[in-house]
Amino acid sequence: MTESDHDTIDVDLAAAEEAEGRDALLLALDAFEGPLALLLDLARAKKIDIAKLSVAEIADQYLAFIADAHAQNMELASDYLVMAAWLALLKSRLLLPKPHLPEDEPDQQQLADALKLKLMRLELARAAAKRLDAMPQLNRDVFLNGMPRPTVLTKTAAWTAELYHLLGAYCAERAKSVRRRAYRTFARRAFPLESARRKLEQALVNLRDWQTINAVAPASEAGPDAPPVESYLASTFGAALELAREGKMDLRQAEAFAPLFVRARPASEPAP
Amino acid sequence: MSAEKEPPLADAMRRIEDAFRESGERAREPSADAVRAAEALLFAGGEPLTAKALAEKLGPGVDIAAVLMKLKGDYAGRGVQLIEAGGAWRFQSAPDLAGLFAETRAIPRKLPKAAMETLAVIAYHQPVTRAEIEEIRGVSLSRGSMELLLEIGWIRPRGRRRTPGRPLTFGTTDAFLGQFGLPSLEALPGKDDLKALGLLDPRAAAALEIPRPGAEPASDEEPLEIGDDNPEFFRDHLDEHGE
Amino acid sequence: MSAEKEPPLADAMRRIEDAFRESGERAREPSADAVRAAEALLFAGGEPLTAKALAEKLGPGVDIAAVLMKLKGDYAGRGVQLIEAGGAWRFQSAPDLAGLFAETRAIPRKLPKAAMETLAVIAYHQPVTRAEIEEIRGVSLSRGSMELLLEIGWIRPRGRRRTPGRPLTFGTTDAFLGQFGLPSLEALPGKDDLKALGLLDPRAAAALEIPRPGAEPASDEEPLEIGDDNPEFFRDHLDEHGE
Repeated sequence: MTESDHDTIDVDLAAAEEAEGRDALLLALDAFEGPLALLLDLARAKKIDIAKLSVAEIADQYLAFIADAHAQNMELASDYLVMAAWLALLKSRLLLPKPHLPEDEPDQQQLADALKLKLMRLELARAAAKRLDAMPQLNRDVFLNGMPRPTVLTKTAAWTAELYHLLGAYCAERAKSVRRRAYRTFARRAFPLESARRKLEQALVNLRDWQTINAVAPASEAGPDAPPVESYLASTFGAALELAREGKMDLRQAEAFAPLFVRARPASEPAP
Repeated sequence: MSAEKEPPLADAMRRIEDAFRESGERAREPSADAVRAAEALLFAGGEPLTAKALAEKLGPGVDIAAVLMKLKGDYAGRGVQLIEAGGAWRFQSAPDLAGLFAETRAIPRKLPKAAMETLAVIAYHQPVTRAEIEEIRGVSLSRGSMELLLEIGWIRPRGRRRTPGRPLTFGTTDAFLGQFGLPSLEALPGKDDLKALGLLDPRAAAALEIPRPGAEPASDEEPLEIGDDNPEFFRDHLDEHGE
Repeated sequence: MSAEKEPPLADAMRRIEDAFRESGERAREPSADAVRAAEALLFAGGEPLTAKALAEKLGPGVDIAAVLMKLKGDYAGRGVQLIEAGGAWRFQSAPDLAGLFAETRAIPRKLPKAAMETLAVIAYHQPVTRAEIEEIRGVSLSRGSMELLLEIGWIRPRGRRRTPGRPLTFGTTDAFLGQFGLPSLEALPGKDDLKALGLLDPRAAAALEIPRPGAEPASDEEPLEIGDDNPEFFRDHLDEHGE
């Protein structure tokens, strides 16, 4: 069922009932959910007071409606046919003298009354639905502020810490200091490169001829804190490379691992 | 004190309330500051607020009921009104001015008639089972109506009937109350209102008992347990009964 | 209202008002219906409305200026006011109530590890200078940790060491005690407690001196004088030592 079906029926039903009688009911087949609603609408259309409803009369109308629908080759839901059969049975019983019924079967009059009560309850539900729909509804009849001022949320940090973690952090820090003391690493001492360069620059004046670098390197000092012997040679070699780059010195080596010779670069000669 | 079975706290609260009422203190005009603040929050904020949420915003020592009553009175008859709906307070345009917005607002989808009737039955007869709704409406329920109402959030499963099969019972939500501007279920129009509006045949009314729905669990109803209200579950359950 | 610094537009409106008043007939009270309608439209319309747009909505024969002035007057001093901004009219919360629409939410955050270590050293070794903290921790302090701890208020400068340069000494605050649930500094666990808690292994414990911190000034510590604890000052001081 589509939205437009509902709309059509909502708007048209009452007027159509008044004007067209059965045609309106046929049209209504799509919209009605079931026979009870149809019964109620039949009663309304004929202005029958449902409190004084004659089941016989309403049954006649209902059966006529079903017959008409058949005549027009309309497909009827089984609910409609069950109701038709039930109404026919009820009407025939009501017309006949009171038969003797088994104890557990309800009396015809009781069934008719129950039907009336059902119709009244449905009537009530429909009245309530109408009343509800007529109430002022949000965004249909009443509206909220169209330009609300939103609340601005500012987040601040609430710093948290627990004592256990504080103590843990402290113990870890202190334990670290113990380890630092226990495994002290020694700083490896070396003959400073700056000193080697200074010494080499001083020696440069007397270095007209090639000399081995070992002869130029300063002698190692004595003492427990003195740098190791090889560091004098290494630093002097480093300083020699620097001076060579600056064009103040030449280096020469015949082959790999052969003795390394150094001399001051003669003023007239360009770099090799 | 010894004979009473009430929890001592509730008892103390009642005594304090009584004391206030007697001393006339609660009838005192609320402070202008509190009224202004509540007005700004409700009017400019645009969100419905519960009295409790408002009280929290306004701080202690504010008689929130008096503030709300004062504001409601101030706006009575104006183009904007203060109402309580579904447990929360809100400012809204006056209902009689709906026509002013006809052009600017998209017309909301109208609920199909069958769904509206189903909603009315649930609203008035809650807690009510699916079978009971069918009994009252005289037709087997098409699944669409219930699903639509659940989807909009106007109805909810609220418990189970203590009968064989333990069927789900349905009721309305706060969103339903908010939609129709009802402070509570007690405010649903009763028999007299329906009669007065010509919606109910007087004789039919006399013969019928219009139920007064309640939010409290019925005597034969088990409230749903937490975790029991998975929407998927209800969808499945509804399917079983569907055509 | 009149004493406030008003925008020029309000001034213009006042002139119009005065003109209305003088001309007698036009200063007539606007109809209640028009005022209600304007109020509802301005409230729920969803956008600020120009006087012209309002006039179109309210239909001919409505003195829109009179309606707006009446509404503006009705709301003067309330928690919501009607204002004109950018040529259009709208309701907004009173400026003095802006605080109602601001909410600060504190998000719990764990103290960073470096700050926690610094805090622990300060707690146990107070009064302690920045240089001493670095010596104990064996690393140079990042400025962030000290600043954060000062900002949270868990540490404070408490004096100056009577040594060359008179460096600041730091200690913990009452807020620190509160955070960690300690009644006093004496309640900080000592060496045996730490060992019993399994936090300090026996070999480290044997090699370490765990101080028992106190709130009293140390013998070589000068308490800070009043006025000496300007936070800006400390911030600057910390900067000097920062990397």
